[in-house]
Amino acid sequence: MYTRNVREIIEALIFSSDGALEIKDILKVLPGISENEVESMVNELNKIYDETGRSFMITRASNGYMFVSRDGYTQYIKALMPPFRLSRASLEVLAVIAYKGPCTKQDIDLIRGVDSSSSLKTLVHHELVNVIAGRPLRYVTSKKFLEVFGLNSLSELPDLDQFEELFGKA
Amino acid sequence: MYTRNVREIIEALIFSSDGALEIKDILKVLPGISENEVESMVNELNKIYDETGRSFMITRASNGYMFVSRDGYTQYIKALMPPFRLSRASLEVLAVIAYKGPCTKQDIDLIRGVDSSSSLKTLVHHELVNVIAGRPLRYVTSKKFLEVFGLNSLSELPDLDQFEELFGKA
Amino acid sequence: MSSLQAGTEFVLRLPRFEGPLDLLLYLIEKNRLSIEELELCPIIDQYLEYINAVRRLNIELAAEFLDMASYLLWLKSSSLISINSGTEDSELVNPMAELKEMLAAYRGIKIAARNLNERQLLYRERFPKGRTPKVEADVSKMDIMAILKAIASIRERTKHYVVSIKRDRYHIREIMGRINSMLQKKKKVSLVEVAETRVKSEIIAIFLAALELSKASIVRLVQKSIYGTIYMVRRSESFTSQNKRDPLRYK
Repeated sequence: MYTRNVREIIEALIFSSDGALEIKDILKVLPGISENEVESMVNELNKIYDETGRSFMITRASNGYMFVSRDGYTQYIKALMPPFRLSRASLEVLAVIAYKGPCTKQDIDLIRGVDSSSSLKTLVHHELVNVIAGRPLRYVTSKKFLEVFGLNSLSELPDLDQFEELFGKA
Repeated sequence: MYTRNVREIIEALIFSSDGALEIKDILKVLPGISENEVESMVNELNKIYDETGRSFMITRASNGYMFVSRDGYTQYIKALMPPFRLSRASLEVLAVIAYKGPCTKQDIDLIRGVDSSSSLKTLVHHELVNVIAGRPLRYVTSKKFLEVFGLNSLSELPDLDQFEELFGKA
Repeated sequence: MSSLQAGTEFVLRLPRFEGPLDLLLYLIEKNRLSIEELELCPIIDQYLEYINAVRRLNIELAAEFLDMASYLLWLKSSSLISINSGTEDSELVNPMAELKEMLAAYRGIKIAARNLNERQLLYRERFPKGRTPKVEADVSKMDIMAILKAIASIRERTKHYVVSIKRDRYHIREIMGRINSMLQKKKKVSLVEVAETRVKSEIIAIFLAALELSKASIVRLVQKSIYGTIYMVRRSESFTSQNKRDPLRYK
Protein backbone atom coordinates (compact mmCIF):
# COMPACT_ATOMS: atom_id res chain seq x y z
CA MET A 1 0.00 0.00 0.00
CA TYR A 2 2.79 2.41 0.88
CA THR A 3 6.14 2.63 -0.91
CA ARG A 4 8.01 2.53 2.42
CA ASN A 5 7.55 0.89 5.79
CA VAL A 6 4.81 2.72 7.64
CA ARG A 7 7.02 2.82 10.72
CA GLU A 8 9.75 4.66 8.88
CA ILE A 9 7.23 6.97 7.21
CA ILE A 10 6.02 7.92 10.69
CA GLU A 11 9.64 8.48 11.71
CA ALA A 12 10.23 10.69 8.67
CA LEU A 13 7.08 12.71 9.36
CA ILE A 14 7.98 13.36 12.99
CA PHE A 15 11.58 14.05 12.04
CA SER A 16 10.64 16.61 9.42
CA SER A 17 8.34 18.66 11.60
CA ASP A 18 9.43 21.64 13.66
CA GLY A 19 8.28 20.85 17.15
CA ALA A 20 5.58 18.32 17.90
CA LEU A 21 3.65 16.66 15.09
CA GLU A 22 0.05 16.02 16.09
CA ILE A 23 -1.21 12.45 15.81
CA LYS A 24 -4.16 13.58 13.70
CA ASP A 25 -1.72 14.92 11.10
CA ILE A 26 0.08 11.57 10.99
CA LEU A 27 -3.24 9.77 10.51
CA LYS A 28 -4.15 12.16 7.70
CA VAL A 29 -1.03 11.16 5.75
CA LEU A 30 -1.46 7.46 6.51
CA PRO A 31 -5.13 6.60 6.14
CA GLY A 32 -5.98 3.15 7.44
CA ILE A 33 -3.49 3.39 10.28
CA SER A 34 -4.91 3.72 13.79
CA GLU A 35 -3.72 5.87 16.66
CA ASN A 36 -2.72 2.75 18.57
CA GLU A 37 -0.64 1.50 15.67
CA VAL A 38 1.14 4.84 15.50
CA GLU A 39 1.86 4.60 19.19
CA SER A 40 3.25 1.10 19.01
CA MET A 41 5.41 1.99 16.00
CA VAL A 42 6.77 5.00 17.87
CA ASN A 43 7.60 2.64 20.71
CA GLU A 44 9.38 0.35 18.26
CA LEU A 45 11.36 3.28 16.89
CA ASN A 46 12.40 4.32 20.39
CA LYS A 47 13.49 0.74 21.02
CA ILE A 48 15.65 0.83 17.90
CA TYR A 49 17.19 4.15 18.97
CA ASP A 50 17.86 2.73 22.38
CA GLU A 51 19.41 -0.48 21.09
CA THR A 52 21.59 1.28 18.54
CA GLY A 53 22.70 3.84 21.11
CA ARG A 54 21.22 6.90 19.47
CA SER A 55 21.44 10.25 21.23
CA PHE A 56 17.82 11.13 20.54
CA MET A 57 14.35 9.74 21.03
CA ILE A 58 10.71 10.46 20.29
CA THR A 59 8.64 11.94 23.09
CA ARG A 60 5.00 12.88 23.46
CA ALA A 61 3.95 16.51 23.56
CA SER A 62 1.10 18.68 22.35
CA ASN A 63 -1.13 15.75 21.36
CA GLY A 64 1.60 14.34 19.18
CA TYR A 65 5.21 13.33 18.96
CA MET A 66 8.51 15.12 18.69
CA PHE A 67 12.19 14.27 18.56
CA VAL A 68 14.26 15.34 21.55
CA SER A 69 17.81 14.67 22.65
CA ARG A 70 18.47 12.13 25.38
CA ASP A 71 19.28 13.42 28.83
CA GLY A 72 22.94 12.42 28.85
CA TYR A 73 23.84 14.80 26.05
CA THR A 74 22.52 17.98 27.65
CA GLN A 75 25.88 19.26 28.82
CA TYR A 76 27.35 19.07 25.31
CA ILE A 77 24.36 20.66 23.60
CA LYS A 78 24.35 23.42 26.20
CA ALA A 79 27.88 24.27 25.16
CA LEU A 80 26.45 25.25 21.78
CA MET A 81 23.16 26.70 22.91
CA PRO A 82 22.46 28.87 25.91
CA PRO A 83 19.83 27.18 28.08
CA PHE A 84 16.53 28.91 28.12
CA ARG A 85 15.37 30.21 31.48
CA LEU A 86 12.30 32.26 32.25
CA SER A 87 12.30 34.91 34.97
CA ARG A 88 9.87 34.59 37.85
CA ALA A 89 7.81 37.44 36.43
CA SER A 90 7.59 35.74 33.02
CA LEU A 91 6.63 32.45 34.64
CA GLU A 92 3.86 34.21 36.55
CA VAL A 93 2.51 35.86 33.41
CA LEU A 94 2.72 32.50 31.64
CA ALA A 95 0.81 30.86 34.49
CA VAL A 96 -1.94 33.48 34.30
CA ILE A 97 -2.29 32.96 30.56
CA ALA A 98 -2.18 29.16 30.89
CA TYR A 99 -4.91 29.13 33.55
CA LYS A 100 -7.03 32.13 32.62
CA GLY A 101 -6.33 32.57 28.91
CA PRO A 102 -7.39 33.82 26.52
CA CYS A 103 -6.98 36.98 28.56
CA THR A 104 -6.00 40.58 28.06
CA LYS A 105 -2.94 42.35 29.40
CA GLN A 106 -5.25 44.17 31.79
CA ASP A 107 -6.49 40.85 33.20
CA ILE A 108 -2.90 39.75 33.76
CA ASP A 109 -1.86 43.02 35.37
CA LEU A 110 -4.87 42.88 37.66
CA ILE A 111 -4.08 39.40 38.94
CA ARG A 112 -0.38 40.12 39.42
CA GLY A 113 -0.86 43.63 40.76
CA VAL A 114 1.94 44.94 38.53
CA ASP A 115 2.54 45.86 34.93
CA SER A 116 3.39 42.80 32.81
CA SER A 117 4.41 44.47 29.53
CA SER A 118 8.03 43.35 29.39
CA SER A 119 7.30 39.77 30.44
CA LEU A 120 4.53 39.56 27.86
CA LYS A 121 6.94 40.76 25.20
CA THR A 122 9.48 38.10 26.19
CA LEU A 123 6.87 35.36 26.08
CA VAL A 124 5.53 36.43 22.69
CA HIS A 125 9.10 36.73 21.39
CA HIS A 126 9.89 33.19 22.49
CA GLU A 127 6.61 32.00 20.94
CA LEU A 128 5.34 30.59 24.21
CA VAL A 129 2.32 32.83 23.92
CA ASN A 130 0.19 33.65 20.89
CA VAL A 131 -1.68 36.89 20.37
CA ILE A 132 -5.33 36.86 19.34
CA ALA A 133 -6.06 39.93 17.26
CA GLY A 134 -8.83 42.23 18.41
CA ARG A 135 -9.44 45.13 20.70
CA PRO A 136 -8.04 44.63 23.24
CA LEU A 137 -5.49 41.99 22.23
CA ARG A 138 -5.84 38.70 24.03
CA TYR A 139 -3.18 36.16 24.85
CA VAL A 140 -3.16 32.35 24.84
CA THR A 141 -0.42 29.82 25.37
CA SER A 142 1.04 28.29 22.21
CA LYS A 143 1.91 24.85 20.90
CA LYS A 144 5.51 25.56 21.86
CA PHE A 145 4.37 26.17 25.43
CA LEU A 146 3.00 22.63 25.53
CA GLU A 147 6.24 21.29 24.05
CA VAL A 148 8.52 23.14 26.45
CA PHE A 149 6.54 22.07 29.49
CA GLY A 150 5.94 18.52 28.25
CA LEU A 151 2.15 18.77 28.12
CA ASN A 152 -0.32 17.27 25.67
CA SER A 153 -2.90 19.88 26.50
CA LEU A 154 -3.59 22.60 29.06
CA SER A 155 -5.94 20.19 30.85
CA GLU A 156 -2.89 18.29 32.06
CA LEU A 157 -1.91 21.22 34.26
CA PRO A 158 -2.86 20.69 37.89
CA ASP A 159 -5.93 22.60 39.06
CA LEU A 160 -5.38 25.78 41.00
CA ASP A 161 -7.56 24.19 43.72
CA GLN A 162 -5.20 21.23 43.87
CA PHE A 163 -2.41 23.64 44.69
CA GLU A 164 -4.49 24.84 47.62
CA GLU A 165 -4.57 21.26 48.92
CA LEU A 166 -0.91 20.66 48.27
CA PHE A 167 0.36 23.80 49.87
CA GLY A 168 -2.44 24.52 52.31
CA LYS A 169 -3.59 27.99 53.21
CA ALA A 170 -0.92 30.60 53.49
CA MET B 1 37.38 11.72 28.72
CA TYR B 2 33.75 12.24 27.68
CA THR B 3 30.73 10.82 29.47
CA ARG B 4 29.30 9.58 26.16
CA ASN B 5 30.67 8.18 22.94
CA VAL B 6 32.13 11.03 20.95
CA ARG B 7 30.30 9.76 17.90
CA GLU B 8 26.93 10.06 19.61
CA ILE B 9 27.85 13.45 21.07
CA ILE B 10 28.51 14.63 17.52
CA GLU B 11 25.16 13.17 16.52
CA ALA B 12 23.41 14.98 19.36
CA LEU B 13 25.06 18.28 18.43
CA ILE B 14 24.07 18.05 14.76
CA PHE B 15 20.62 16.84 15.80
CA SER B 16 19.87 19.77 18.04
CA SER B 17 21.23 22.62 15.98
CA ASP B 18 19.13 24.74 13.66
CA GLY B 19 20.35 24.42 10.10
CA ALA B 20 23.89 23.23 9.36
CA LEU B 21 26.29 22.89 12.28
CA GLU B 22 29.75 24.08 11.38
CA ILE B 23 32.64 21.72 12.02
CA LYS B 24 34.48 24.37 14.02
CA ASP B 25 31.55 24.46 16.46
CA ILE B 26 31.75 20.69 16.86
CA LEU B 27 35.50 20.95 17.51
CA LYS B 28 34.87 23.69 20.08
CA VAL B 29 32.65 21.36 22.12
CA LEU B 30 34.97 18.39 21.65
CA PRO B 31 38.55 19.60 22.06
CA GLY B 32 41.09 17.01 21.04
CA ILE B 33 38.97 15.68 18.20
CA SER B 34 40.18 16.37 14.67
CA GLU B 35 38.16 17.37 11.65
CA ASN B 36 38.95 14.03 10.01
CA GLU B 37 37.70 12.15 13.02
CA VAL B 38 34.46 14.11 12.92
CA GLU B 39 34.08 13.24 9.28
CA SER B 40 34.67 9.53 9.74
CA MET B 41 32.28 9.42 12.69
CA VAL B 42 29.60 11.12 10.64
CA ASN B 43 30.20 8.46 8.00
CA GLU B 44 29.81 5.80 10.68
CA LEU B 45 26.55 7.37 11.82
CA ASN B 46 25.22 7.39 8.27
CA LYS B 47 26.18 3.75 7.93
CA ILE B 48 24.21 2.93 11.10
CA TYR B 49 21.18 4.85 9.79
CA ASP B 50 21.45 3.02 6.51
CA GLU B 51 21.78 -0.41 8.10
CA THR B 52 18.93 0.14 10.53
CA GLY B 53 16.70 1.50 7.75
CA ARG B 54 16.32 5.02 9.13
CA SER B 55 14.41 7.61 7.11
CA PHE B 56 17.03 10.31 7.64
CA MET B 57 20.74 10.88 7.23
CA ILE B 58 23.40 13.47 7.89
CA THR B 59 24.46 15.51 4.91
CA ARG B 60 27.32 17.95 4.40
CA ALA B 61 26.26 21.48 3.70
CA SER B 62 28.08 24.81 3.73
CA ASN B 63 31.07 23.65 5.73
CA GLY B 64 28.99 21.77 8.24
CA TYR B 65 26.59 18.94 8.82
CA MET B 66 22.85 18.66 9.10
CA PHE B 67 20.12 16.07 9.19
CA VAL B 68 17.90 15.65 6.14
CA SER B 69 15.18 13.15 5.33
CA ARG B 70 15.86 10.51 2.70
CA ASP B 71 14.36 10.99 -0.74
CA GLY B 72 11.84 8.16 -0.62
CA TYR B 73 9.96 9.88 2.17
CA THR B 74 9.51 13.26 0.54
CA GLN B 75 6.05 12.52 -0.84
CA TYR B 76 4.77 11.71 2.64
CA ILE B 77 6.33 14.78 4.19
CA LYS B 78 4.77 16.90 1.44
CA ALA B 79 1.39 15.45 2.29
CA LEU B 80 1.66 17.16 5.68
CA MET B 81 2.01 20.59 4.18
CA PRO B 82 -0.67 22.81 2.77
CA PRO B 83 -0.12 22.87 -1.00
CA PHE B 84 1.41 25.95 -2.55
CA ARG B 85 -1.20 28.25 -4.05
CA LEU B 86 -0.37 30.36 -7.07
CA SER B 87 -1.06 34.06 -6.74
CA ARG B 88 -3.34 35.84 -9.18
CA ALA B 89 -0.34 37.47 -10.82
CA SER B 90 1.38 34.10 -11.28
CA LEU B 91 -1.78 32.62 -12.76
CA GLU B 92 -1.94 35.48 -15.24
CA VAL B 93 1.65 34.91 -16.33
CA LEU B 94 1.01 31.19 -16.57
CA ALA B 95 -2.08 31.82 -18.68
CA VAL B 96 -0.13 34.01 -21.10
CA ILE B 97 2.62 31.40 -21.42
CA ALA B 98 0.12 28.58 -21.84
CA TYR B 99 -1.61 30.32 -24.73
CA LYS B 100 1.25 32.33 -26.24
CA GLY B 101 4.29 30.31 -25.34
CA PRO B 102 7.06 30.07 -26.19
CA CYS B 103 7.25 33.74 -25.45
CA THR B 104 9.69 36.17 -23.90
CA LYS B 105 9.34 38.06 -20.65
CA GLN B 106 8.84 41.19 -22.73
CA ASP B 107 5.85 39.59 -24.50
CA ILE B 108 4.32 38.73 -21.14
CA ASP B 109 4.94 42.17 -19.64
CA LEU B 110 3.45 43.81 -22.71
CA ILE B 111 0.26 41.80 -22.51
CA ARG B 112 -0.14 42.15 -18.76
CA GLY B 113 0.91 45.79 -18.64
CA VAL B 114 3.04 45.12 -15.56
CA ASP B 115 6.40 43.59 -14.75
CA SER B 116 6.22 39.81 -14.40
CA SER B 117 9.71 39.06 -13.05
CA SER B 118 8.79 37.72 -9.66
CA SER B 119 5.86 35.65 -10.93
CA LEU B 120 8.08 34.18 -13.63
CA LYS B 121 10.65 33.24 -11.02
CA THR B 122 7.98 31.55 -8.91
CA LEU B 123 6.67 29.61 -11.90
CA VAL B 124 10.15 28.50 -12.95
CA HIS B 125 10.99 27.61 -9.33
CA HIS B 126 7.91 25.41 -9.06
CA GLU B 127 8.71 23.92 -12.47
CA LEU B 128 5.42 24.96 -14.00
CA VAL B 129 7.31 26.79 -16.71
CA ASN B 130 10.44 25.76 -18.61
CA VAL B 131 13.00 28.16 -19.96
CA ILE B 132 14.20 27.84 -23.54
CA ALA B 133 17.80 28.98 -23.75
CA GLY B 134 18.63 31.81 -26.13
CA ARG B 135 18.56 35.54 -26.36
CA PRO B 136 16.10 36.56 -25.18
CA LEU B 137 15.03 33.64 -23.02
CA ARG B 138 11.67 32.20 -23.90
CA TYR B 139 9.19 30.45 -21.67
CA VAL B 140 6.90 27.47 -22.26
CA THR B 141 4.63 25.59 -19.92
CA SER B 142 5.98 22.30 -18.60
CA LYS B 143 4.79 18.77 -18.09
CA LYS B 144 4.11 19.66 -14.46
CA PHE B 145 1.81 22.43 -15.64
CA LEU B 146 -0.28 19.79 -17.41
CA GLU B 147 -0.34 17.66 -14.26
CA VAL B 148 -1.38 20.51 -12.00
CA PHE B 149 -4.24 21.51 -14.29
CA GLY B 150 -5.25 17.95 -15.11
CA LEU B 151 -4.52 18.22 -18.83
CA ASN B 152 -3.15 15.53 -21.10
CA SER B 153 -1.68 18.05 -23.50
CA LEU B 154 -1.81 21.75 -24.24
CA SER B 155 -4.29 21.01 -27.01
CA GLU B 156 -6.85 20.46 -24.28
CA LEU B 157 -6.71 24.13 -23.38
CA PRO B 158 -10.08 25.66 -24.20
CA ASP B 159 -10.33 27.20 -27.65
CA LEU B 160 -10.51 30.89 -28.25
CA ASP B 161 -14.11 30.50 -29.33
CA GLN B 162 -15.03 28.80 -26.10
CA PHE B 163 -13.23 31.51 -24.31
CA GLU B 164 -15.27 34.17 -26.10
CA GLU B 165 -18.40 32.39 -25.03
CA LEU B 166 -17.36 32.37 -21.44
CA PHE B 167 -16.14 35.88 -21.00
CA GLY B 168 -17.32 37.87 -24.00
CA LYS B 169 -15.43 40.71 -25.55
CA ALA B 170 -13.72 43.27 -23.40
CA MET C 1 11.30 42.28 65.99
CA SER C 2 11.94 45.97 65.72
CA SER C 3 10.63 47.82 62.73
CA LEU C 4 14.14 48.91 61.81
CA GLN C 5 15.35 45.31 61.49
CA ALA C 6 12.34 44.44 59.42
CA GLY C 7 12.97 47.41 57.20
CA THR C 8 16.59 46.49 56.63
CA GLU C 9 15.63 42.98 55.75
CA PHE C 10 13.09 44.26 53.26
CA VAL C 11 15.61 46.47 51.52
CA LEU C 12 17.93 43.53 51.06
CA ARG C 13 15.19 41.35 49.72
CA LEU C 14 13.43 43.91 47.59
CA PRO C 15 14.30 42.50 44.20
CA ARG C 16 12.55 39.29 45.06
CA PHE C 17 9.12 40.86 45.21
CA GLU C 18 7.24 40.82 41.96
CA GLY C 19 4.77 43.42 43.21
CA PRO C 20 2.76 44.68 46.17
CA LEU C 21 0.65 41.51 46.30
CA ASP C 22 3.83 39.45 46.46
CA LEU C 23 5.10 41.60 49.29
CA LEU C 24 1.80 41.32 51.17
CA LEU C 25 1.82 37.53 50.78
CA TYR C 26 5.36 37.48 52.10
CA LEU C 27 4.33 39.49 55.15
CA ILE C 28 1.30 37.30 55.82
CA GLU C 29 3.48 34.18 55.68
CA LYS C 30 6.16 35.77 57.79
CA ASN C 31 3.60 36.57 60.47
CA ARG C 32 2.26 33.03 60.25
CA LEU C 33 -1.20 34.23 59.41
CA SER C 34 -3.74 33.47 56.74
CA ILE C 35 -5.09 35.81 54.14
CA GLU C 36 -8.36 35.79 56.10
CA GLU C 37 -6.59 37.45 58.99
CA LEU C 38 -5.15 40.25 56.91
CA GLU C 39 -6.84 43.03 58.87
CA LEU C 40 -6.23 41.45 62.28
CA CYS C 41 -2.54 41.79 62.18
CA PRO C 42 0.11 44.42 61.84
CA ILE C 43 0.59 43.57 58.16
CA ILE C 44 -0.72 46.85 56.84
CA ASP C 45 1.57 48.72 59.20
CA GLN C 46 4.54 46.56 58.25
CA TYR C 47 3.86 47.11 54.59
CA LEU C 48 3.74 50.89 55.09
CA GLU C 49 6.87 50.79 57.24
CA TYR C 50 8.77 48.92 54.56
CA ILE C 51 7.66 51.26 51.85
CA ASN C 52 8.74 54.23 53.94
CA ALA C 53 12.07 52.62 54.74
CA VAL C 54 12.76 52.00 51.10
CA ARG C 55 11.78 55.51 50.12
CA ARG C 56 14.09 56.94 52.78
CA LEU C 57 16.90 55.04 51.08
CA ASN C 58 15.97 56.69 47.78
CA ILE C 59 15.47 53.35 46.08
CA GLU C 60 13.12 53.63 43.17
CA LEU C 61 9.90 51.74 43.74
CA ALA C 62 7.44 50.59 41.14
CA ALA C 63 4.37 52.81 41.20
CA GLU C 64 2.23 49.81 42.12
CA PHE C 65 3.93 49.55 45.54
CA LEU C 66 3.00 53.15 46.30
CA ASP C 67 -0.53 52.73 44.96
CA MET C 68 -0.98 49.79 47.27
CA ALA C 69 0.44 51.80 50.18
CA SER C 70 -2.13 54.53 49.77
CA TYR C 71 -4.86 51.97 49.25
CA LEU C 72 -3.87 50.22 52.48
CA LEU C 73 -3.79 53.55 54.31
CA TRP C 74 -7.27 54.25 53.10
CA LEU C 75 -8.44 50.76 54.07
CA LYS C 76 -6.97 51.19 57.52
CA SER C 77 -8.66 54.52 58.14
CA SER C 78 -12.01 53.38 56.77
CA SER C 79 -11.97 50.25 58.89
CA LEU C 80 -11.27 52.38 61.94
CA ILE C 81 -14.20 54.54 61.05
CA SER C 82 -16.44 51.56 60.47
CA ILE C 83 -15.49 50.06 63.84
CA ASN C 84 -16.01 53.36 65.62
CA SER C 85 -19.32 54.18 64.03
CA GLY C 86 -20.53 50.58 64.08
CA THR C 87 -22.25 50.98 60.71
CA GLU C 88 -22.73 48.03 58.38
CA ASP C 89 -22.07 50.01 55.28
CA SER C 90 -21.08 47.35 52.76
CA GLU C 91 -18.96 49.78 50.80
CA LEU C 92 -16.62 50.03 53.76
CA VAL C 93 -16.42 46.30 54.35
CA ASN C 94 -16.01 45.12 50.75
CA PRO C 95 -12.63 46.63 49.86
CA MET C 96 -10.92 44.39 52.38
CA ALA C 97 -12.72 41.35 51.01
CA GLU C 98 -11.68 42.37 47.53
CA LEU C 99 -8.05 42.63 48.55
CA LYS C 100 -8.22 39.18 50.15
CA GLU C 101 -9.64 37.77 46.97
CA MET C 102 -6.87 39.35 44.95
CA LEU C 103 -4.26 37.93 47.30
CA ALA C 104 -5.76 34.44 47.07
CA ALA C 105 -5.86 34.61 43.26
CA TYR C 106 -2.31 35.88 43.06
CA ARG C 107 -1.08 33.18 45.42
CA GLY C 108 -2.62 30.56 43.15
CA ILE C 109 -0.75 31.99 40.18
CA LYS C 110 2.47 32.22 42.14
CA ILE C 111 2.29 28.53 42.98
CA ALA C 112 1.30 27.69 39.41
CA ALA C 113 4.35 29.62 38.17
CA ARG C 114 6.60 27.66 40.51
CA ASN C 115 5.02 24.44 39.26
CA LEU C 116 5.61 25.46 35.63
CA ASN C 117 9.21 26.20 36.44
CA GLU C 118 9.65 22.66 37.77
CA ARG C 119 7.94 21.21 34.72
CA GLN C 120 10.16 22.82 32.14
CA LEU C 121 11.88 19.98 30.32
CA LEU C 122 12.82 21.35 26.96
CA TYR C 123 15.94 23.51 26.73
CA ARG C 124 16.98 22.27 30.16
CA GLU C 125 17.33 18.50 30.24
CA ARG C 126 16.36 17.84 26.67
CA PHE C 127 16.68 19.77 23.49
CA PRO C 128 14.32 19.55 20.56
CA LYS C 129 15.53 18.55 17.12
CA GLY C 130 16.86 21.61 15.35
CA ARG C 131 15.20 23.06 12.31
CA THR C 132 16.39 21.61 9.01
CA PRO C 133 15.53 22.75 5.48
CA LYS C 134 11.89 22.27 4.68
CA VAL C 135 10.71 20.01 1.94
CA GLU C 136 8.97 22.21 -0.59
CA ALA C 137 5.18 21.95 -0.75
CA ASP C 138 3.54 20.78 -3.94
CA VAL C 139 1.62 23.22 -6.11
CA SER C 140 -2.05 22.75 -5.38
CA LYS C 141 -4.08 21.10 -8.13
CA MET C 142 -6.19 23.54 -10.07
CA ASP C 143 -8.96 23.68 -12.59
CA ILE C 144 -8.33 25.14 -16.02
CA MET C 145 -10.96 27.73 -15.14
CA ALA C 146 -8.26 29.43 -13.08
CA ILE C 147 -6.30 30.05 -16.28
CA LEU C 148 -9.39 31.35 -18.07
CA LYS C 149 -10.19 33.66 -15.18
CA ALA C 150 -6.62 34.92 -15.24
CA ILE C 151 -6.97 35.75 -18.91
CA ALA C 152 -10.26 37.50 -18.23
CA SER C 153 -8.67 39.57 -15.50
CA ILE C 154 -5.78 40.61 -17.78
CA ARG C 155 -8.28 41.60 -20.40
CA GLU C 156 -10.37 43.52 -17.95
CA ARG C 157 -7.38 45.42 -16.67
CA THR C 158 -5.49 46.11 -19.87
CA LYS C 159 -8.17 45.76 -22.56
CA HIS C 160 -5.59 43.53 -24.27
CA TYR C 161 -6.58 40.33 -25.94
CA VAL C 162 -4.23 37.72 -24.56
CA VAL C 163 -5.16 35.22 -27.18
CA SER C 164 -6.03 37.26 -30.20
CA ILE C 165 -6.70 36.49 -33.81
CA LYS C 166 -3.97 39.01 -34.58
CA ARG C 167 -1.47 36.88 -32.78
CA ASP C 168 -2.33 33.88 -34.96
CA ARG C 169 -1.94 35.99 -38.10
CA TYR C 170 1.54 36.96 -37.02
CA HIS C 171 2.22 33.41 -36.07
CA ILE C 172 1.30 32.11 -39.49
CA ARG C 173 3.49 34.72 -41.17
CA GLU C 174 6.33 33.75 -38.93
CA ILE C 175 5.82 30.07 -39.57
CA MET C 176 5.67 30.65 -43.31
CA GLY C 177 9.04 32.31 -42.99
CA ARG C 178 10.32 29.44 -40.93
CA ILE C 179 9.17 26.89 -43.53
CA ASN C 180 10.68 28.97 -46.29
CA SER C 181 14.09 29.00 -44.69
CA MET C 182 13.90 25.28 -43.96
CA LEU C 183 13.05 24.62 -47.59
CA GLN C 184 16.14 26.52 -48.65
CA LYS C 185 18.25 23.84 -46.99
CA LYS C 186 16.28 20.81 -48.15
CA LYS C 187 13.60 20.10 -50.64
CA LYS C 188 11.10 18.34 -48.38
CA VAL C 189 9.91 19.22 -44.87
CA SER C 190 7.26 17.41 -42.85
CA LEU C 191 4.65 19.47 -41.02
CA VAL C 192 5.71 17.96 -37.71
CA GLU C 193 9.32 19.02 -38.24
CA VAL C 194 8.27 22.66 -38.35
CA ALA C 195 6.64 22.59 -34.94
CA GLU C 196 8.69 23.99 -32.08
CA THR C 197 6.29 23.47 -29.25
CA ARG C 198 3.49 21.27 -30.60
CA VAL C 199 1.02 23.59 -28.97
CA LYS C 200 -2.34 22.96 -30.57
CA SER C 201 -2.59 26.48 -31.92
CA GLU C 202 0.91 26.20 -33.37
CA ILE C 203 0.03 22.99 -35.16
CA ILE C 204 -3.06 24.70 -36.55
CA ALA C 205 -0.95 27.69 -37.55
CA ILE C 206 1.57 25.40 -39.29
CA PHE C 207 -1.22 23.72 -41.15
CA LEU C 208 -2.66 27.09 -42.17
CA ALA C 209 0.81 28.28 -43.18
CA ALA C 210 1.26 25.15 -45.29
CA LEU C 211 -2.07 25.78 -47.02
CA GLU C 212 -1.12 29.39 -47.56
CA LEU C 213 2.25 28.43 -49.07
CA SER C 214 0.51 25.88 -51.23
CA LYS C 215 -1.99 28.51 -52.38
CA ALA C 216 0.92 30.77 -53.26
CA SER C 217 2.42 27.90 -55.26
CA ILE C 218 5.56 27.89 -53.14
CA VAL C 219 5.09 24.33 -51.88
CA ARG C 220 3.27 21.23 -52.87
CA LEU C 221 1.56 19.29 -50.09
CA VAL C 222 2.14 15.56 -50.26
CA GLN C 223 0.54 12.84 -48.16
CA LYS C 224 1.24 9.25 -49.18
CA SER C 225 -1.51 7.62 -47.10
CA ILE C 226 -4.41 8.51 -44.84
CA TYR C 227 -3.03 9.69 -41.46
CA GLY C 228 0.43 9.53 -43.04
CA THR C 229 3.00 12.26 -42.67
CA ILE C 230 2.23 15.39 -44.58
CA TYR C 231 5.24 16.80 -46.42
CA MET C 232 5.74 20.19 -47.95
CA VAL C 233 7.78 19.85 -51.11
CA ARG C 234 9.51 22.90 -52.55
CA ARG C 235 8.31 24.00 -55.98
CA SER C 236 11.59 24.93 -57.59
CA GLU C 237 10.40 27.52 -60.12
CA SER C 238 8.29 29.54 -57.73
CA PHE C 239 10.88 29.55 -55.02
CA THR C 240 13.55 31.42 -56.93
CA SER C 241 11.38 33.93 -58.69
CA GLN C 242 9.77 36.12 -56.11
CA ASN C 243 6.12 36.03 -56.98
CA LYS C 244 3.97 38.95 -57.77
CA ARG C 245 2.34 38.08 -54.50
CA ASP C 246 4.43 38.33 -51.37
CA PRO C 247 3.82 34.96 -49.73
CA LEU C 248 4.63 36.41 -46.34
CA ARG C 249 1.85 38.93 -46.47
CA TYR C 250 -0.92 37.00 -44.92
CA LYS C 251 -4.31 38.47 -44.71
